[in-house]
Amino acid sequence: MRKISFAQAVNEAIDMAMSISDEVITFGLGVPDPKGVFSTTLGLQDKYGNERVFDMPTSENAMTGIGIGSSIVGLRPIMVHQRVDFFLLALDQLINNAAKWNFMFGGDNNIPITIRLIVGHGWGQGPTHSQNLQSIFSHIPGLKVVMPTTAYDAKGLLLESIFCDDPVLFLEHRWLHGTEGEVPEKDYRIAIGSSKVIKPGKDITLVSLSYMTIEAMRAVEELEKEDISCELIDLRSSSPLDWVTISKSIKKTGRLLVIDTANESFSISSEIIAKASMEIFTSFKSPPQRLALIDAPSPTSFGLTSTYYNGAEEVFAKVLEIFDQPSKPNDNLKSDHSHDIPGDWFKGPF
Amino acid sequence: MRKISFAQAVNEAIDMAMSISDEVITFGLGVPDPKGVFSTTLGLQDKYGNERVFDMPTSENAMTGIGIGSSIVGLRPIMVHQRVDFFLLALDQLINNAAKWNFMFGGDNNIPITIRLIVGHGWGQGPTHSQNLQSIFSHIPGLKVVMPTTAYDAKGLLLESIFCDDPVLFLEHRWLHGTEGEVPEKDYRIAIGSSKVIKPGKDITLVSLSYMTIEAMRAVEELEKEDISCELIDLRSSSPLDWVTISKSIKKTGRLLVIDTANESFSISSEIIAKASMEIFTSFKSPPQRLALIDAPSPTSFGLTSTYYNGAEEVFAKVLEIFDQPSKPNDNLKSDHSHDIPGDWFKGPF
Amino acid sequence: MAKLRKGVFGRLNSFINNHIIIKSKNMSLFEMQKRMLKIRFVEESIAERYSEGKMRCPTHLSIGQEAIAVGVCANLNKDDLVLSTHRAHAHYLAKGGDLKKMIAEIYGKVTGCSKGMGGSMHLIDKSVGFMGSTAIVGNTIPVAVGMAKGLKLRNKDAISCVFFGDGATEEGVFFESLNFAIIQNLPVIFVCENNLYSVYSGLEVRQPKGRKIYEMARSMGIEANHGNGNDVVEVYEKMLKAKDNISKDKGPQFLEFDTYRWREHCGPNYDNDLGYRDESEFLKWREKDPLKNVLDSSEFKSYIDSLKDDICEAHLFAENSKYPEYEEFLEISGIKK
Amino acid sequence: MAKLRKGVFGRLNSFINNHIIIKSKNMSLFEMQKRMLKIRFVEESIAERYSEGKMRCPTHLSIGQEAIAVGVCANLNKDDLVLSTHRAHAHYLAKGGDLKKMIAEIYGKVTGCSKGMGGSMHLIDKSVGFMGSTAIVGNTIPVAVGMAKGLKLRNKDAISCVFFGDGATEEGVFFESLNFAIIQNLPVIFVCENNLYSVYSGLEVRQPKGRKIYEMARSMGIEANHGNGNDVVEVYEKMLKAKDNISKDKGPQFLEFDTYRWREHCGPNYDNDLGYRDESEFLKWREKDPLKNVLDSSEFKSYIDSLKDDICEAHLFAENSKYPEYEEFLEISGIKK
Ligand SMILES: Cc1ncc(C[n+]2csc(CCOP(=O)(O)OP(=O)(O)O)c2C)c(N)n1
Ligand SMILES: Cc1ncc(C[n+]2csc(CCOP(=O)(O)OP(=O)(O)O)c2C)c(N)n1
Ligand SMILES: [Mg+2]
Ligand SMILES: [Mg+2]
Repeated sequence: MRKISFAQAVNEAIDMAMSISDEVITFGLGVPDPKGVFSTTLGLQDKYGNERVFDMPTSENAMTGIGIGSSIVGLRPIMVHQRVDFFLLALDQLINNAAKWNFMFGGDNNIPITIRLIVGHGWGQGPTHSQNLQSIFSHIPGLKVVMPTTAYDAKGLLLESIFCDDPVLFLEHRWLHGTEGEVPEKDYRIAIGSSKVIKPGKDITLVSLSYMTIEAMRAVEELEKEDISCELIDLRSSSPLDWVTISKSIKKTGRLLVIDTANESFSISSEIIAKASMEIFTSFKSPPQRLALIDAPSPTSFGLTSTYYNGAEEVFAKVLEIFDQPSKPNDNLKSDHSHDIPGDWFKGPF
Repeated sequence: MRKISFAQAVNEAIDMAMSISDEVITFGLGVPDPKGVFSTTLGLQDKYGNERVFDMPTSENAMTGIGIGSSIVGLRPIMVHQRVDFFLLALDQLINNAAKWNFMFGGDNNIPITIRLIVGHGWGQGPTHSQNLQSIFSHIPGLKVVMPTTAYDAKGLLLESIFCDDPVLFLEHRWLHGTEGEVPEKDYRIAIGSSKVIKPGKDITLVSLSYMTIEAMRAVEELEKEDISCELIDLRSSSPLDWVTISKSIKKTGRLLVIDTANESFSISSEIIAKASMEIFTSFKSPPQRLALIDAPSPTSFGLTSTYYNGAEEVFAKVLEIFDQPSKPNDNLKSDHSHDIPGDWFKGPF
Repeated sequence: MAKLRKGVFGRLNSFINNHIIIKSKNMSLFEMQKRMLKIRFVEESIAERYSEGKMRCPTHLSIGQEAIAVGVCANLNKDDLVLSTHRAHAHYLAKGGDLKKMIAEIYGKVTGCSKGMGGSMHLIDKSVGFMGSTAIVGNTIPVAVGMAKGLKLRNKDAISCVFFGDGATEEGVFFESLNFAIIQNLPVIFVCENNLYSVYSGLEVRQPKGRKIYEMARSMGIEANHGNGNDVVEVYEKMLKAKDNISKDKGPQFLEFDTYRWREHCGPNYDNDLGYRDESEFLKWREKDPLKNVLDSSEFKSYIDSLKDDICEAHLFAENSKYPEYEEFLEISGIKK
Repeated sequence: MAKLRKGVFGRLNSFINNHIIIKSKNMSLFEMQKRMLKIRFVEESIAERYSEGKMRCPTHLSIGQEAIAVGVCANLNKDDLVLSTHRAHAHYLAKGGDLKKMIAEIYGKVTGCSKGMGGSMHLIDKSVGFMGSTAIVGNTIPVAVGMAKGLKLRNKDAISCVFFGDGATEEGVFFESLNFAIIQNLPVIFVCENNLYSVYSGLEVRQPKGRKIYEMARSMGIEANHGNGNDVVEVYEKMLKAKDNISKDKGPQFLEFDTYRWREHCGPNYDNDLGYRDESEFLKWREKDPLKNVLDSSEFKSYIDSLKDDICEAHLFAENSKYPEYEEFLEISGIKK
């Protein structure tokens, strides 16, 4: 099948949605500019005009409310922010309005807005350009939270999000934009709230999300060689959680490692581990574990980020630890490029 | 000892802090008005003047930044919001600035701001006037999150918060303001990050917070009569978590129920249960459990809030369930006033 | 866009045909006065019964501020869209919202306009274009701009209109919203009800001395006007002009009206005894009652009588209605499908 | 407050005594030109070496915009406080920030002004009153107002000053901050560097046609002025006036200066090929180079030579410095005490 990049898949999903329905509009800082939000919005303004595809002032809060208002009169807005961190300005509109509008007016008042939030990583993005805030969004009733890993999922989930009647936060990890995968040209949808078993296994369940799933896949291969068979589940959405798939897997394997891109405390990993402990406690052969960031802001210095961030090596080591096996280095997991970039093609600054 | 209300204890703590140090200022909507934020700020402007005690425009975001700026030049601002929900407008200043300032400038740049956030409850406050957002704040490195239950703790913890060099979110449940307790007149401090064993017990650990601790206390008494000895821990702060006290208790009792005022998923309860499961898994005699709000916005109607909110009866029932005992009604736990008010003295509207 | 909109007279005619106001000016005034009376008596009935403890939600009355709601909405068609704030009763009724459903909502009943999920601060009646009110100061302002964006994009011959208080103009989102409405030339009218207070805080602690809100708005690039908010004819005319401007493609419009809230910020009582404002100030404004000479005019006697019946009936309806079932709540909140 | 502040001449004298500018006007211009040269050459050195891949953080250069930073800061004492944005190098250097520490910060080294925790967008040098810069558009504006509040409350004879771009004036917090500064009459100067762009977005998609930012600010109730941001003398004089106004108790001040960014929004290159702005526009502005006639004037030759040495040394210092230890990171972030 045809291979395209994650960024192209996002672009294709928006393009398709806009051609399917003239209710779809898309806006955000830089949407029609020459870079097109890491290529994800290139060409759209030319095709659909500047009433449906437009740039915006740096007014994150009002623009979110404007998206909400447009959806009240029947549009399906897609808003985008180049960093999730900027969106903190808009949490009143998100949490007090978008998440609650349908509820507080007694139903039949859906807000079908999709908010694309890009999660930064590396190259000294630092404390306010690389936060991972999925847990905050997931805690709020009324919001859906989607985090695709593959180009295939990006397209199917984005189409689903756009045509979903609830507000959806669609988090794209910056390091995924350049990854490629098989993506059908046709329209297809992937249900929000369905995770995906990327690799079946029998000894331990790994629940991972977004970019960390890429790292986990590499680790899982090497673990296979150590005779540890991992079942790797790509979460795909944290709200709603696909509890059926996760619990079924844990019941089978008896072990759990949750891998998150965020600070560890009060994170997605907390909820998954808590839920598993409350509901299927006796399935566990060993205590559930997590691999996430320590509770510190993301550092800027190249000298710190390699230790701060987790990768395939850390996943590998953590799983060995769970099986009480001595740690051992694994050369196959070493990266062939600097730890703070997605690949050698990346020359900064974003 | 002298008994005063929780609201008076808060007032006394601010008053004392302002008289100890002229670095302390306090502001917020209605701070100097005749109601004085549920009496907590009455008299302060008369005593300390309108440069140190002042009202503000409805500009939550800038005013938070202004608090931050004032603390950079050596002040210790105390800001207050009549509802935590309004503070969602200020999360950029809170999360991108206050939480990170000291870190992102390499240390030695503390932001000693205290932000008092009142959590609404009942009397039809509804979806945007009674949210419980402690888990969101707790997820962010660099913030401290305090939630006192008693008048005694309110004073000691608020004094500690004001003179603490980090940003502190101080959440006051509206239903606690009228409760009374013994409060020394002197200056005393309670460390942030220390929870309190309110009642020792041996069969199960109850970790509870804020207003729910009041309800839990009533349940615990009745459970005693059922021969279930509960150890009740009042959390007092969720960030940092007092893991020493909590884990010690679970190791002793082998059972855990976490009681939270918030929506259950991705909540404080998730983190406590996850941490316990990861670290002291084998201590559990039965799966850990939680009692929190379902994942729906707070309803407005009197006809819904009684079921939506938990109280002593639900704590009682949940503990019986954990011990596999049949549920039974308990008349002593029935409230002597409407379920949606803290007491008969309350006539609305806030 | 201009070519798609009917001229102001076309719109006024269709408006007259909708029987909202009658042809001659006097008659239209008469109709507006009836609407103000309706609001006044409804609000009084809530104030009177609030202490019974059956309306259990924060409730902000509009007594004293009726003229703005009525004068503005008298210029709006059903398909023009309105949003409002915590103090929404007048706007809801002036736009034609269902009385029974509003009262039932305040009682928390399933027959309420928001099925009891929202209470007094969350009113909606989409059948007449009243699109909602919220409890967070300022946060419907951008939503109204977004509705205007949608209307314009879909070439709808309708406008969006949002009410808010003087306090809301201190929120950053107010400026952000105006800015975008101007950039995209959207059909939205911003109506600021300046009642001098935000809760118990006077303007002097919230805004610079001498600030004219409408002039500040104008300097952002929007056409702005100002008037006596207690004179329904003046409000009507300024709103007519503003709507006319939109149809002439002059872009979004801003209106500020001076007025005064009579009772406490939230709740049924008077609160001048608190001392945050002078009794004399209150008395001065009560003199400027928008319903002066109307309340006790014999012309309205029979209307008032029937109004009182309607209001009693609405309260009865509300009291006799059921609370929402918990199951229904779970469905609406999306927990059960 | 007025009585506590020294008159402008007093302040100017102490300023002159601090040797930041020299007594005669020409000399002060000379000093300012040197400062502009310093910024230009430092920025050029970063641009030149960025592709080596050793400065690994988002970096926004100030080339073309040097005059505003210098003309403004020439009026500030060490104890006057400055905050800035993502594009902070010029402000940091103009306020007297340590060059080596800045370069080391961009290299992510522990010898950097923020110990490598912040990078190019998070500079600080409190010893000279440069209080920080942040990466979120607009979010230091209220912080500067808060600093002014503190200075006023503690009767400090100093002011607070914040730089921001045209884009930042679209954030609600900008308006909220101005409003409060005016209400409380705080000693703060807002300096808007209008370079026509926010990333690749021109003003036309972000602000109404004909908008004058300084006039909009003025209508909020603040004294506001406007000038050519590429003329350091004009900037200097307008800032002098603004500072004078504060000492005369005329309240907070607003200054808007027109300027132009030469290179790409973020990073070391030129980007006119992208097509978001016209090459001709760029050329027009390059003609207005704030360093015109300075760069190749023989007067500055020896200064430039020593400058180049300093800059080389700074890069060397940075390259030879260590990255922060992970332990140190854990301590600063409060994980380990
Ligand atoms: C963001 C936010 N801040 C504070 C409040 C508390 N509050 C409720 S109503 C109100 C007064 C607002 O004043 P104004 O906008 O003038 O409306 P008025 O009540 O005078 O009609 C305030 C501050 C709120 N609801 N939302
Ligand atoms: C709140 C927020 N929104 C968006 C961004 C992305 N961003 C970084 S710099 C910038 C340009 C801002 O323009 P302006 O304020 O004019 O400053 P300039 O870059 O022109 O100096 C933007 C939009 C951000 N950092 N913060
Ligand atoms: Mg008001
Ligand atoms: Mg700019």
